[in-house]
Amino acid sequence: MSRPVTVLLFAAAREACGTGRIEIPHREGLTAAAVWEGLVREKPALEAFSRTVSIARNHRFVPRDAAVEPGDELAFLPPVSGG
Amino acid sequence: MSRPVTVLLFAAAREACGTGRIEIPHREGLTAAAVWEGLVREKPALEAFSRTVSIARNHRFVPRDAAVEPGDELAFLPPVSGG
Amino acid sequence: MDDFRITTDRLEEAAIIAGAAGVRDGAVVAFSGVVRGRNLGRRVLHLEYEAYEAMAVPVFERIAEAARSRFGVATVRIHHRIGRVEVGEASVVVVVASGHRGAAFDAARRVMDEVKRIAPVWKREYFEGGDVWVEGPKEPVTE
Amino acid sequence: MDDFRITTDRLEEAAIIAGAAGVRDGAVVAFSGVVRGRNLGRRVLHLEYEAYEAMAVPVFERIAEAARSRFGVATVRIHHRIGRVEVGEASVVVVVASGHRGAAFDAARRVMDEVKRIAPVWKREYFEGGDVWVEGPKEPVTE
Repeated sequence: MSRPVTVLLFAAAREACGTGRIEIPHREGLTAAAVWEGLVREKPALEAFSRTVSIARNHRFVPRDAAVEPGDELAFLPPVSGG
Repeated sequence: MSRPVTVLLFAAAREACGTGRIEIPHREGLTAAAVWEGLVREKPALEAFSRTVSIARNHRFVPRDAAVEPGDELAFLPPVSGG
Repeated sequence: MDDFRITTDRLEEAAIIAGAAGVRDGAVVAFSGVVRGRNLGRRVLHLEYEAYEAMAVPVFERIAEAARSRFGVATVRIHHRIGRVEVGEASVVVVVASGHRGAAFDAARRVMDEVKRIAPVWKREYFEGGDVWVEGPKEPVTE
Repeated sequence: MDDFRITTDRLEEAAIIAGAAGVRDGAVVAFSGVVRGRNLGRRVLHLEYEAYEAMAVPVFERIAEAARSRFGVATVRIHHRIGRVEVGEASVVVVVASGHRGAAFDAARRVMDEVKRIAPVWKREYFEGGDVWVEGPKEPVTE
């Protein structure tokens, strides 16, 4: 059995989701976009972030169609506002 | 009798002159250029600065033909190198 | 020596500047981002910063490396504070040391622009009458 | 509050930065000019700075005022050290505080360019094997 995918959410997206960390099972052909769509189905409040969220896979920004591997850390980042 | 003019020299120009401060009598129609020419006649080593020296009258940069008034502080500044 | 940090401690510019300049460096530029007491016409009470810490430090490293190769600067340090930050306190300090000042200014500015564009850090503003997550550029980052 | 100084004391960036940012300022840029240990291929032992003190402070004030009206920055501080300055020590520190970072960077850079162009300060470099007055731009200043 392959290792799960760790999903992280931050700031306003974390609040909209109600949690900042979820483990989901990996499946063949999984993409970042598919993970996000699954989250939105569970928590419709996340839909507000769909157009603006950035995605990081193992601490690097990736496009939405990026493949997700077993054991990956996949983070959904609302528009950053550091500084 | 009118007040004298205080002439200041700095850095390499001060060393070439052998002193950093001279008082000279004021005369009608005196200009900064005329003061400098008088200094060069006294201390020919100053000639090396003639093309590059900047002139300040009472703490403000002035052109060479600036008039000099009694009591003025007239400074001859070799190329600055602060910072 | 470079140095990248996410910290809940107060940022001390002097400590972050100290030792940044090597024997060939004649210029040190330090930028401090300070919490303003007024924003959008509101009186700000304090800010609360959150970071994706495991990613923020590698992002700082990549920002620094890009600035180093583009501007030829010697040293880049980025310290970002998280947690509660009071008005007048620094939330971020960037220090760049270089042989000459042009590159140091260019690099410090670029580093700070990049920190704001891509560092995984968020702030919540507490003002008189409410609080709100501040959102930066709305375009998703893909690089 | 602006602050302009010629001093034989060691320059402490933290002290010069402290209090520069007012309640509306979100950006502080501090530039330090540091004595390099190598210059023109020579090993530098130390520098010796001389200033026309009575003129230098008014020149700093005029440089700051020009930067304030051009870039709209709030605070400008310029401290220049004179006397003997060791390798690795700061000879000049410029601090600018402003609402936003673009103006602070632009103004700090401009102030530093102007200090080097027109401030009545000179340095003598003591290197292995001799010493020499360093000369800046050869064009006389008339403004």
